[in-house]
Amino acid sequence: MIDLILFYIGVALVFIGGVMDILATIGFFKFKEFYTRLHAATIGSIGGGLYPLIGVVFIVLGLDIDYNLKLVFTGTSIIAAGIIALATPAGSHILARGVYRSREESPSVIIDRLGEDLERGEME
Amino acid sequence: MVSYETLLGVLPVLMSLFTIAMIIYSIRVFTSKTLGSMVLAIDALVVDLVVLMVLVALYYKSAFLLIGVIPLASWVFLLDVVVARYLEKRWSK
Amino acid sequence: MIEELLWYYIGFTILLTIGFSIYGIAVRPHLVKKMALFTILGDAVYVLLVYLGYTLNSTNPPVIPGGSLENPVFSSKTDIQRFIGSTVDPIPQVFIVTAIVIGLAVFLLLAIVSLRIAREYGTLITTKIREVSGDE
Amino acid sequence: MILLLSSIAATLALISTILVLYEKDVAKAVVLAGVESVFYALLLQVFLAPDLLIAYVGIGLGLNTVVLLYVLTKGERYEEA
Repeated sequence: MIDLILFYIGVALVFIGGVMDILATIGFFKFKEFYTRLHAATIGSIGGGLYPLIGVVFIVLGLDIDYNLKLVFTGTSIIAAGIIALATPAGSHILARGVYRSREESPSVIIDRLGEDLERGEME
Repeated sequence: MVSYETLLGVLPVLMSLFTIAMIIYSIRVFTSKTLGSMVLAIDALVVDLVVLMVLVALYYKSAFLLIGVIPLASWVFLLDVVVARYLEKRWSK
Repeated sequence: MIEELLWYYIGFTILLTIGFSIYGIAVRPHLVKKMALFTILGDAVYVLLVYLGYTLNSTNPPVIPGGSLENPVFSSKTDIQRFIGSTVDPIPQVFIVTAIVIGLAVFLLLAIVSLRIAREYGTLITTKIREVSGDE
Repeated sequence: MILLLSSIAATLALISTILVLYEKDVAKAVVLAGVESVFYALLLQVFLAPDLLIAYVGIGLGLNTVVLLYVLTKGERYEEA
């Protein structure tokens, strides 16, 4: 009984992750600028990567396969989920900083105080 | 214990969801104007492919196929750092 | 039927990738682009060889599943036959592990030569190098 | 099902190769070569070659992108026609 509940919780988590992934792709096409696309990238990486990997853990725990196989799938999924949850937001911030400082794209804001400071050479 | 055939009935639906997301992300990567938005779309694409690779390993029921998941997940961070350093070095020159 | 069509389609696509990358190495003037297309050519050749070793109803990687010396996995001849019938051909994979490492060595040699060229002439585009060096 | 997935991956790899060929910005071309390698990694996994996958992800993805972008900092970014 508990196996059946675990299995369907896992399937529901993976399904929700896939739906959020498709929503994130729609967001990538709706937003026209780099700095607003960062929001859609968060949905695509956390909602589309972290939730399904946790869901795979639940699916494997309820499934009728070998014990060692269960152990390997659980450990790899948890480690990959941890790497995604830690590394993807940090990578997005590093990328946004690099793109802003290199003037690859200018943000569509009214007053850009950080840009003025960078022009005067105060913040290095 | 839930049998393996139950999973085989559910798995095509899940894999098709992630495959559709992979196609649309790829179109976004191929049609992006600047380098920054292309790398941002590649991040989401590779995270999507990691989940797809775990599902393929679950379909084949083999633990050896999981070996590429963790390096691929950390390659995302490496690509971000390398591209950001490249852009900043160009500006300071 | 549909599986065989998809199977031939994959092979045709990989062959087309090899053709485009050879054309790009010959035509494009930038040295970094030549190197990127060279890596793509190597990757396509690896995938083509692995594709030739795959059979349509195989479900196992070529690894013997578990067992020990006292309790071997294969106790009879039919077990061995069933294992061979459900696995892929391991020989191309063994070759390509060596080929990947040799490709890495060739790629690093090309990168170092390109760095020397950039330091000597100040550019990475072959037509400009011909203008700078002076010999037509 | 699994063959449909691999044919889609092979098609996307072909499209990214053509885009590498006709791209004027060489930094974008280097990153697109990385995308092509990611699709080939998925194809290697579908074709049941895990020992190649670990060597390929380490060398073909990680090292190639880093070395190509390092070489690109010494020269021009844009390639005229």
